[in-house]
Amino acid sequence: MLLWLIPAIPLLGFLINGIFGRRLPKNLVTAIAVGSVFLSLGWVLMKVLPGLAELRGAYTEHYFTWIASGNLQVGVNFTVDRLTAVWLLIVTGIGFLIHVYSIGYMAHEGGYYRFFAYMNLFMFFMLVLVLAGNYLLMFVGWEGVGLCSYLLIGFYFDKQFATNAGNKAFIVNRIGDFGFSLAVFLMFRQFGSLDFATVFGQASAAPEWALNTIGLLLLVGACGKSAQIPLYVWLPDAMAGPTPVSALIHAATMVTAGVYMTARSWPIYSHAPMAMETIAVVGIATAFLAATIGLLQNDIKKVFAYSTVSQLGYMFVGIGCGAFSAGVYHVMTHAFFKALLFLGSGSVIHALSGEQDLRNMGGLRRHIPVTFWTMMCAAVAIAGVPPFSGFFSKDAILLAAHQRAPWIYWVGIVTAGMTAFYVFRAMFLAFFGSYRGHHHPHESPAVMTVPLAILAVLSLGGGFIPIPELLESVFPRFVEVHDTALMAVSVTAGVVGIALAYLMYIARPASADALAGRFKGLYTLVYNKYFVDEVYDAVVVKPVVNGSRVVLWKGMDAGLIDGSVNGLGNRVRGVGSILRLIQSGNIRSYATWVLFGSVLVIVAMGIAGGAR
Amino acid sequence: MDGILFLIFAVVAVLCGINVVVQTHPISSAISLIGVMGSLAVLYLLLGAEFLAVAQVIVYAGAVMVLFVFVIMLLNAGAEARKGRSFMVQLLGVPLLVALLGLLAYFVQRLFPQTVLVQFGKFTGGGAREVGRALFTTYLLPFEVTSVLILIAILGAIVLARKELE
Amino acid sequence: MEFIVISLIKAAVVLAVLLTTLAYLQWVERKVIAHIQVRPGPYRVGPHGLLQPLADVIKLITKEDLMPPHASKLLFVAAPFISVTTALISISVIPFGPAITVAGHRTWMQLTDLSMGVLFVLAVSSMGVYGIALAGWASNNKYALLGGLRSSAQMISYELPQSLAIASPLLLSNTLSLRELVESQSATGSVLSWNILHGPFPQIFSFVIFLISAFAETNRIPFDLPEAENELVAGFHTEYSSMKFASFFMAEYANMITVSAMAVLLFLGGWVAPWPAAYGSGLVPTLLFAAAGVIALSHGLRPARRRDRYSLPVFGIVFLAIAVLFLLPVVQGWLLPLFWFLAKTGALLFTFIWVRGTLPRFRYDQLMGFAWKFLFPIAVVNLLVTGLLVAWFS
Amino acid sequence: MNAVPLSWYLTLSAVLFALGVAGFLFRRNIITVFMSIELMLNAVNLSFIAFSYQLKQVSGHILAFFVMVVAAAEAAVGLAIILTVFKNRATLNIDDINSMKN
Repeated sequence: MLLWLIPAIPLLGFLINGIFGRRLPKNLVTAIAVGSVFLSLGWVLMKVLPGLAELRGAYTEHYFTWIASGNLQVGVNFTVDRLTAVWLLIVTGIGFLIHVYSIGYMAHEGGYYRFFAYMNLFMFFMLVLVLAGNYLLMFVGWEGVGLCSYLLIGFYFDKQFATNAGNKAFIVNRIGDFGFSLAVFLMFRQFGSLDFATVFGQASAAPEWALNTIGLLLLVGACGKSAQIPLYVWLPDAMAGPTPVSALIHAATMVTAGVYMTARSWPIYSHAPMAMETIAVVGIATAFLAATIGLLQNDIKKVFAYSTVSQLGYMFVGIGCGAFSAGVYHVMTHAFFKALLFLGSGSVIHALSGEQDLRNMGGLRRHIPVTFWTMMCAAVAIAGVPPFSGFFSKDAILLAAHQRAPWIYWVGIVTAGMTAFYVFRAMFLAFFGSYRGHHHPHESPAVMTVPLAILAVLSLGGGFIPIPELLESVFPRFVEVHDTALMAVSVTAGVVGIALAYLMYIARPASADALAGRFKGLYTLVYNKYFVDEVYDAVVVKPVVNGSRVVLWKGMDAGLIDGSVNGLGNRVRGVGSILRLIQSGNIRSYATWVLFGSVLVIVAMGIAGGAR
Repeated sequence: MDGILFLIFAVVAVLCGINVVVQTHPISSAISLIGVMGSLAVLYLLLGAEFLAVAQVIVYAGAVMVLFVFVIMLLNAGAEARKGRSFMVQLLGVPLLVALLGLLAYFVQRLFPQTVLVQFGKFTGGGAREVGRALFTTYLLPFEVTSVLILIAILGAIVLARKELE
Repeated sequence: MEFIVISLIKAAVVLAVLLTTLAYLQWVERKVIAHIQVRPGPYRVGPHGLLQPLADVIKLITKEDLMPPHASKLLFVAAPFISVTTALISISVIPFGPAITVAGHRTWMQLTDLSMGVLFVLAVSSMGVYGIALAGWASNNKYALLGGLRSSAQMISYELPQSLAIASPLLLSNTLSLRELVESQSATGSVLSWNILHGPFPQIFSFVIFLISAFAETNRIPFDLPEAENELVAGFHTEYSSMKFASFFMAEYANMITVSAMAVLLFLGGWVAPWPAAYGSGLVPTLLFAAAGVIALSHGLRPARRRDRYSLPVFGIVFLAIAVLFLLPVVQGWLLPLFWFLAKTGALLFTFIWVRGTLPRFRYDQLMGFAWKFLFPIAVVNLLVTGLLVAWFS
Repeated sequence: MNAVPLSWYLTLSAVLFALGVAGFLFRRNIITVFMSIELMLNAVNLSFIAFSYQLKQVSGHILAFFVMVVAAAEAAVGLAIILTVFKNRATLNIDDINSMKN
């Protein structure tokens, strides 16, 4: 099927734009960047999609052996099964829409070619990650998307906060990657191979402690990439990048890589109950915590960023409860509505010439109707209003959670209510009431609104794409009990959230501030994101920095090492003044040493039996 | 006939080689080096390496050494000054050199008995056809890599030469 | 033994003919240039100045042989030697005609055939640059040095397009031996199987490139920068006189002959007639010489000068005799190929002289730019296209 | 005197190599030093071709060919470097060129 073409075309686009982009006309840069992603999408639609019905197992293409060292054999293999296919469609499809959108969004930004080159590079790495047939190749894509994320967060590198955010994302991800690489090492030790097929084939026979350890280490990696507790702190800051980046990388695709990786590793997890449990707990904790923070954010992108973290938590709940297909299902619907929310907020920001604070918006409904209506579609989808996409996937996860542990279900329900509340709070603050800003809002060009409209349709109707049925052959069977009462509870939670938002921000706008005044302590705590960044700073960053400075630098380096070295050095200096003659800077002396060495080598070879 | 030719050109090569080392003026060294290369080309012919013999003359004597002569003329390099000294070289140079030559000669005599004789015409695998075939089949990748190397060398030379113009 | 004797005889014949040709080529050049400039040219020494070369030789031999002070003596003497030797050596592999049988001995009209003939000529000609460079260096004269520098840069530069231009017809003929090169072009016995017109890709471009580079390699106008008299007095041979000076001159003409012969062998089918003998190509020399004889005779009847009354009829009769000679079946077998080879080479030599009488000199930076930025890329593309087409059709 | 032992060729190669080394060690002119390197390369080429004769294989020729190509590239770059050094320091004496900085 020539699978390698799928990532290779964006790579080509990256190379052309990256190398020559500065000199190429803007239209050509656009054509190359968007065209390459379109070709990729086309290839997926033409080659992968039609065969999906027959594709029961995995289809693998081997290109060449990358590493052959001892019994470590790593090939460059691309594999497609139904899980991969779903991901390919999400990545290329959403990616294409966001590329199109970026044409309009980035039209007046400097570094146009650089942006698209990075975006294409990201597409390449993301597709490698998804197509990889072994963990090491997946790790290549994994690191690559991390790199692109770093580059794109720091896209406005002349702004201090953007570069700081980029660094933060990169460093936090390093912790996760460390876990991932440890997992890969352990896997090789345990199974002697890194190929999915081999590893999964032997997983059931492996000892449980090993599987648990591997699973937990993989989870550390997934936590880094998919912004779960405790490594979620980078994602909200990552909003410093351009909005299409937030939509593509930090909502729709890259951050779900952790979900993909854990879902892909289901044969390991299904024999590692402890790791599964941890995933579920981490997921629900993240979902709840991020949702509470999202309630009080004033930056429109920050609201959606915390929403993303929260929704990712849901996906992990799905995985952790054994409902892999539900998790994947939610990845897809989330990709639709969250990409739409981000692109829509980008359109709002674009309309207001860079304004991101919800307090300076309001009444935009009349100024930018297309954005408003499309974002409304996403909002109802994320709030879980039936029959829109978010309802189906979220419900599948919550039902699975109820089966596993009812408390997770109830926390999930509360989170769902909060989700509905903060999304509609943002919508109401931005689009209703009277305009509180100073700019003149203008609707975005068609190149931006058309992708919005397509995503709106997908958000509304995406729930009818039969992902769980499609993935039945991939994952172990998970029997879901359709409980209408539970379903009703979750719908009610959503509606209550919407209603509360309406009450507080439209019906009685003053009530929100009053409420904040009454619970001042709690408000401050949540408004400042539980001071997690500050705590991390105090507990991790400061000690490391200070420890490095005091213990390693002043103590070890300056005191112990320098001291001993200086003492020794003084002794050595006497000897060195003789030996320094060797390092005379005179080439002919050096040559003499070379000659001396070669004579020695010949003598040694003669002694060692070279002379037979 | 073979032996006489070998002796003539071996002697020429060694004499020219000595001349390369003892002449103080670089252009005399260069001319002597051309002499070495020319006699080596004849020895290549005796060993059945027709193509290499011609390539030796075209590439080494005809291109590389012309470049040397050109640079010597361009810089108007005179006879070298007898200044600067290296303790190492004076102390160890000659003994090491003698040791190297002695060891090499000893091992050659030891490892290659006198029975392997070189006769002109015994080995005919060194024509353009054979070399070309090997170059473009078995050694295709190294060949292509070398072409990249040459390209880089050209670029390097241009960059270096351009810098001095400014 | 027989081989050695025959080889010696052949070498002697070739050397004698070649040296005479060298001397008379200069006479021809002076005559042609003169006629281009509407002058009579050498006229006084012998009929139509035919003995002028002889006089020149005597003059050069008897001139004082100067040695500039502080010159590097050995190299100063060696340089013209190197020049003339490398120029003459290449003749040894050039075939003038097919195998012939003389007195029962069958031999080729060629001193020796190397399986690497083409590369051999390239190798030897690439050594020729040393003569000029060393002459410039050893003279201890700044003009000479500049001339030597210029010529080494120029010859190295033009060697590249020339080699590439040579490579393309080799792809068509699939051999490096000069003899087989001609045989590969004699398939139909007509002009269509010459490499210059031969499919799949006629080598017209590489012929032109070869010819242009040949002008530069032999330091001829319009590329005679190494001896540009209004800039460098006389360039690399400023300090040379007498026979050493003559050696450089001989080298230049010998190089011209070699290069023309190479062009004929590579592109113009060597000694092969332009169309088959069945259609009367064998009569061409007879007709040509007969026409020349008749013209000379008719001019002799109405002489413009007094001495022409005797010289022109003699020429006419000689020409007619040669015309008859070409009709003799005994000698036709080796005389006809020889005629065609010499005629083609002569035509190219005439082009050299013609260009000298017509074109002005290049400026130095233009000269180098022309080689690197125009000729070299075209030669590369030509080689690529040829290679692709040859691979496609084989 | 119709044939000589192969070891003679190798000995010649060793002698030439040693001469190259001697040139490298005892000459002070940077161009001569460079030429000594070329001499060593030539000596090694002779060995390659001699081995090729002994083994009746063409691979030694290929190696020698590559050595030539690399030597040509090296000469181009090396001489350009020598030109630059001369422009910057006005000396060709290798003993004077003993620091990386000006």
